[in-house]
Amino acid sequence: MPETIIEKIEVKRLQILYENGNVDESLMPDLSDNDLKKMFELFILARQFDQRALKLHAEGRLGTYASILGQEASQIGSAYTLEKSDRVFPSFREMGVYITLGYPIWMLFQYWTGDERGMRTPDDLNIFPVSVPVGTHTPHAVGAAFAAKIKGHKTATAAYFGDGGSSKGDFHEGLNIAGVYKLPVIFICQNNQWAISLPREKQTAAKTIAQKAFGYGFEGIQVDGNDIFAVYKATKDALAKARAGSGPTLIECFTYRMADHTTADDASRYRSKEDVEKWKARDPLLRLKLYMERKGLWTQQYEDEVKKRVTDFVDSEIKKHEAAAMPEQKDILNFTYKELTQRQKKELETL
Amino acid sequence: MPETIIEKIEVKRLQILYENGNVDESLMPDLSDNDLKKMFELFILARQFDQRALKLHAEGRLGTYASILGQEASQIGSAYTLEKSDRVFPSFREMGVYITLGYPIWMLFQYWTGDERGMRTPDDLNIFPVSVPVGTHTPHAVGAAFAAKIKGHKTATAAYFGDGGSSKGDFHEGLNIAGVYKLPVIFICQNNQWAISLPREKQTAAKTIAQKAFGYGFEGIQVDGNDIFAVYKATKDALAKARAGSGPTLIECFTYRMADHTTADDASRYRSKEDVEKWKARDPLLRLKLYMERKGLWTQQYEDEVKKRVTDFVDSEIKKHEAAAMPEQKDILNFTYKELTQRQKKELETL
Amino acid sequence: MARINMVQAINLALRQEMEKDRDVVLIGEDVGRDGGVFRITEGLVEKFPDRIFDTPLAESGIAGVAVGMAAYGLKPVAEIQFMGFIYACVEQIFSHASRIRSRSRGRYTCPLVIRTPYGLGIKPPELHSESTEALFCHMPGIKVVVPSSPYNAKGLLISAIRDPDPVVFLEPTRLYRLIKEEVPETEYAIPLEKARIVQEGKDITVIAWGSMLHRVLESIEGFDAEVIDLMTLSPYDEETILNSVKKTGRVVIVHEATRNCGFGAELSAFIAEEAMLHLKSPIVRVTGLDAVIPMARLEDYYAPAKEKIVKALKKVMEY
Amino acid sequence: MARINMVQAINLALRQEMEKDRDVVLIGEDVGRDGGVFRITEGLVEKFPDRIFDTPLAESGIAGVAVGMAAYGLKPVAEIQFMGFIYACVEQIFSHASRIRSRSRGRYTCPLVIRTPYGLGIKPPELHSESTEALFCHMPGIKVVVPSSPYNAKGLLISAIRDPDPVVFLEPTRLYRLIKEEVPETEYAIPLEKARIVQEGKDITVIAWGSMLHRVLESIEGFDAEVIDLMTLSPYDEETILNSVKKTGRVVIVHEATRNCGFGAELSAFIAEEAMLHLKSPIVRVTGLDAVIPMARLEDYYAPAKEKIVKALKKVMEY
Ligand SMILES: Cc1ncc(C[n+]2csc(CCOP(=O)(O)OP(=O)(O)O)c2C)c(N)n1
Ligand SMILES: Cc1ncc(C[n+]2csc(CCOP(=O)(O)OP(=O)(O)O)c2C)c(N)n1
Ligand SMILES: [Mg+2]
Ligand SMILES: [Mg+2]
Repeated sequence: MPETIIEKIEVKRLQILYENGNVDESLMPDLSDNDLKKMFELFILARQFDQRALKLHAEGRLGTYASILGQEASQIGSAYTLEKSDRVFPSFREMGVYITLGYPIWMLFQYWTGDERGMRTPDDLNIFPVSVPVGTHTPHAVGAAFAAKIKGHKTATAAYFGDGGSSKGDFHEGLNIAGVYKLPVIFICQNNQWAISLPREKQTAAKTIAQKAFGYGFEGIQVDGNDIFAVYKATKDALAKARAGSGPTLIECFTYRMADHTTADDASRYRSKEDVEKWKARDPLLRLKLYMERKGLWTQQYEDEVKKRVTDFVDSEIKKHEAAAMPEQKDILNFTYKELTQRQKKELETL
Repeated sequence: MPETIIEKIEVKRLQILYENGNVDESLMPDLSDNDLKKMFELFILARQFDQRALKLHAEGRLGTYASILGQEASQIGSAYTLEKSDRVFPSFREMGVYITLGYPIWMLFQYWTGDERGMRTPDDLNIFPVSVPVGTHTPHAVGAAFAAKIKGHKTATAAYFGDGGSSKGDFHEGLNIAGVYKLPVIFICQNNQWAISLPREKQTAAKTIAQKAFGYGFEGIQVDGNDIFAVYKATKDALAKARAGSGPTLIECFTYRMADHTTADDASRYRSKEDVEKWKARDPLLRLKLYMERKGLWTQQYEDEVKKRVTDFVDSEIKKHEAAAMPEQKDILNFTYKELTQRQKKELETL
Repeated sequence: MARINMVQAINLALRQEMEKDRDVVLIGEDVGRDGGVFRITEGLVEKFPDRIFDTPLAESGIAGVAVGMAAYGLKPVAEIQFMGFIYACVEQIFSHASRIRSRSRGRYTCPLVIRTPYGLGIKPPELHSESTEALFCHMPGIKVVVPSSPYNAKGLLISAIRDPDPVVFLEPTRLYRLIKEEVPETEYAIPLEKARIVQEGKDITVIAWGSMLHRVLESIEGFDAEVIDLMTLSPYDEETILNSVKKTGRVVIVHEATRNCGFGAELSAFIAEEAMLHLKSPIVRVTGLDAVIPMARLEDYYAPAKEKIVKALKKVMEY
Repeated sequence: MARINMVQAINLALRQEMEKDRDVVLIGEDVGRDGGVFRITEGLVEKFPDRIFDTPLAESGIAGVAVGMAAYGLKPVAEIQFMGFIYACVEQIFSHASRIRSRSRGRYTCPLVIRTPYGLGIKPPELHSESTEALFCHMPGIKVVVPSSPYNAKGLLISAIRDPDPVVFLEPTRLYRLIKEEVPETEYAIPLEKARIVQEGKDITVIAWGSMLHRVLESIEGFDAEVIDLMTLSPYDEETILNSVKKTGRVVIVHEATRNCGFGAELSAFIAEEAMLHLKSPIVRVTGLDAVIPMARLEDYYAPAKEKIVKALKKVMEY
């Protein structure tokens, strides 16, 4: 057997909810009407948050902001499966994840105003602060999963990152270590086809991001990232596997960044309108609505009610945020170490 | 098609020369008798060099040294296919590669004595100095391949590294970039089953190192690293592919580190004698000899002659090395920048 | 000659060097079609389609690939999108770029430029405001350059590209579009390792670089200050500094970076060693706080404000 | 109480902290069965098989995983095999470990220790002799500790492990087996941010740390020198230093690292700022050369030799 095949790998893609609102019943996860409505309402809330953040930015009331438009199914569908005790390590474009986990909305506005206090996660949540250096937080999720395993906790951890994040060395080192120690961690890649101006094909020559997992000895799967049920199912399965001690999973959510990279970007410089148009038909909310309508769970009136409620809520959160006191100068020093250093004590007096 | 297979990957293993000296004729590369004898003589030279280096170390005449025992087929077989104009980026355990490419033996001794002058590659060779930080030189090979492509040269580049090196972030970043730009580079991993005390199974959960290439969109192949013909053929094919503009290849040479990690290591602390014994039967030189004997190219007398010649040669190279002048203190400063800085000029006077 | 800002001046330098020398190539994230997040490379990929390369998101890879290109004989200019992301390249810069000449005893060299936007001033997200130039100054084999105006940005970048050794070129984001200046169309090189006396004076030597130079210039009214723009931080121009200090006898050093082990420490130590007898007052460093750089809302309180500089100037005068 | 060397003292500290606190875990390359390349962790995996983890060859991964462990509530002690390989972790240390407290306003912290052998002395291959402590001192949010003896290695490491913030713990390889000392079996902590007066004196304050401390002690014969072992470099003990300088009026700082932007610069600048009037002579730094660290054959000419230290002592006395 001179030239033998010693390993065979198959990369799967999962899809449940189609653009026309049909679902594949054989794969459809068990979701109550209540779950569906919650998901829908989270969708409206996430979009409302996103639009308002963009508006506040335009008015000079918020800093640089990264829109999640188009990626809500990937974020809500996956975060919906997480327990509050699970450790979540987001990148910077995961406001839908924060919102699904119940993070205070006003604090998210606070954060995007350039205020660290917005990232002081409430005690009952275990979501980590935004990681700005792309891809570098994947090892943190691995370390937390390692800690949970050492302590014998049933906690799982999740790292969120983009297609760009998959190119960083830390992605590689983190996933490889997770594979070796079979850690309870899931890696959720939102492949939104762009890393600022770099299209997915130039990010890596691999056909899928999912297949990178096999280089670390565990499974990767691609899901339609605009299909909230596929995302939900893949994440739920991966979490169950993690909790059962069967190791990590990489989930590639195949989706699209509908907006500019951030408010500092102008995507028209590098991508065509047609490209974006194509994806409008694949809107993740639209197909959820079609499905719910068929099930008698969606009416225009219901949507209007939800929208009104959510708008009022976000209004009040913005007020809450804008009414909060400015951060204090001394906090620049106060949070460097647990205790002030000899020098910091003197510096404090100069502020 | 709700759950579909979107990518299939097969990892191959190549073997041509068996332990009993038989070859698979259908795969046997075209090597003249002269080539075979050259390979054999390089084997003897590499082993002689290695033994003498260990001995010099034991006598306090050489610094820490990393033996190549057991890995000669991987090194000679691959380097034999390289042109002098190709750019080669070795790690620290590649003395067989240097030797095959015709690097002056006395300079290798000089280097291992802790003398940078030993790494001043002669002008007619294009082998890069030893890279000590494991795995970090893979991007250099990628960059050189990129440069060759930009300049329109037919030059290929080769990076050598170990199983341990495959875990470093730079391996990932380098290979990924090589895939995206389809660069003329080959990655030669000598999987010698150990990274100091870490066995291969704990280095990565992937079944093979070769399969990691598919995460970067190009092919990886495993070869029996103790089979000089398989190594030769895989490298030659990969080089042809590179020069044809068809992109990179990862070659995993499946071999074994027969000696301690370095002269500073004591492998008996972490691996069993039996493990090492098993691999003695797979000695890469033995099977080459059996093959050549059958072809009438090897006799004991021939081997004795070669050994004698090589021993004398290495003797004289050691003499040459030990007769060379000590390096000068001022060279510490002289090679930092092209020109001395204002401060260095003053420091020079204090030496 | 046209009045242009620093973004345009850097763009011009890149264009002219690329026209002149086919070995100059650019790599980095979004440097192609997008023209870079600050538009530094705008229009260049259209002119040099075969020599500008968008890379995957991989800073260590970018630096490492640039090292390989440089060793082959190209003169790569790599862009790191923000200085906060250069930490991923430290191994490539410190373990390779800086040592290849020494390691190979001159057979291989590393004529590489790593450009990166640096410093506070645009109220961006976390890690987009770093000013850790001192780290790179501590590594022999690397040169560190910080321009302070469109004019010197062009001339210094041209020198950096032509330099036979690796240069870390730090571009103060605050200055990118703040100042316009006459910049000659013709190419010109401003030598490295040479400081610039921005303004002569006889009472105090004030040393700064990059964006703090401008804050210094706003603060010296009423003082007879000699202002030095260091421009090249490593290796720095000992002679120009000493000559000035011997004349004035008083020194204030201003930088944005945190105080502890900032580049001001080196300058202060050096001057005190070499010119102690000339000093009429202790050397004062005016620096960023000993704290993690805050996000936008507190950003203005981190770096030295004008008042702090004025206070230091008064202090050395009244000593 | 037994006479043990630094390797044994560090091993003892690790063992005792692991016995006492189940949250202490070790990760790194070869730290398990092999006991680490310097045998620091010898015998520990046998005692704590579930808390010692050999990792793949991935320094940034090691640091990043340790950050995640620390954020979860463990107290990881990560080993980087040699300081020359810590450059790969700089992004994890500077962009994460040092900022997690600040970034989350105290909700998450990073009680992590990164241990690494450091400095010249064993004539190893390239990049095994780094002493770039100053880099880490320049980053707020990190503490930097350098022991100089078996006794203080144990006490400082215990404090580092118990510290609520990240500590880079640099172990001078030259000292690992050089000195034996009485080290109590009982656990004891030596507080961080406190320097140690090794020997009192009234003419010169000599400041050093790690292996250079011993070279200083060999060089002071005939001088009435007060020798300070800094031990914690960041944050450093300003008070002890100033008190000594106010007494002696002369300062010599000795370190092995390259001169430019070395930690000596910070000390010199600080002392001159705060105690200028007390100085009878310029502060002198005795340091490594401004050059890439050479390999074994030239290694001895890089770091300050005894003669250079003596010359500096004479210089400040004769000024
Ligand atoms: C290490 C690092 N390099 C560069 C940047 C600048 N940057 C911010 S987002 C981004 C692209 C990220 O792409 P991807 O990972 O696909 O996430 P997406 O923006 O699409 O959500 C870049 C280059 C960064 N934040 N971190
Ligand atoms: C980045 C880095 N980390 C750690 C080391 C110390 N070290 C030297 S060789 C080695 C193991 C290398 O294993 P592998 O890549 O398989 O090569 P091999 O030694 O088996 O040839 C280690 C950990 C190093 N040289 N570089
Ligand atoms: Mg993306
Ligand atoms: Mg190996």
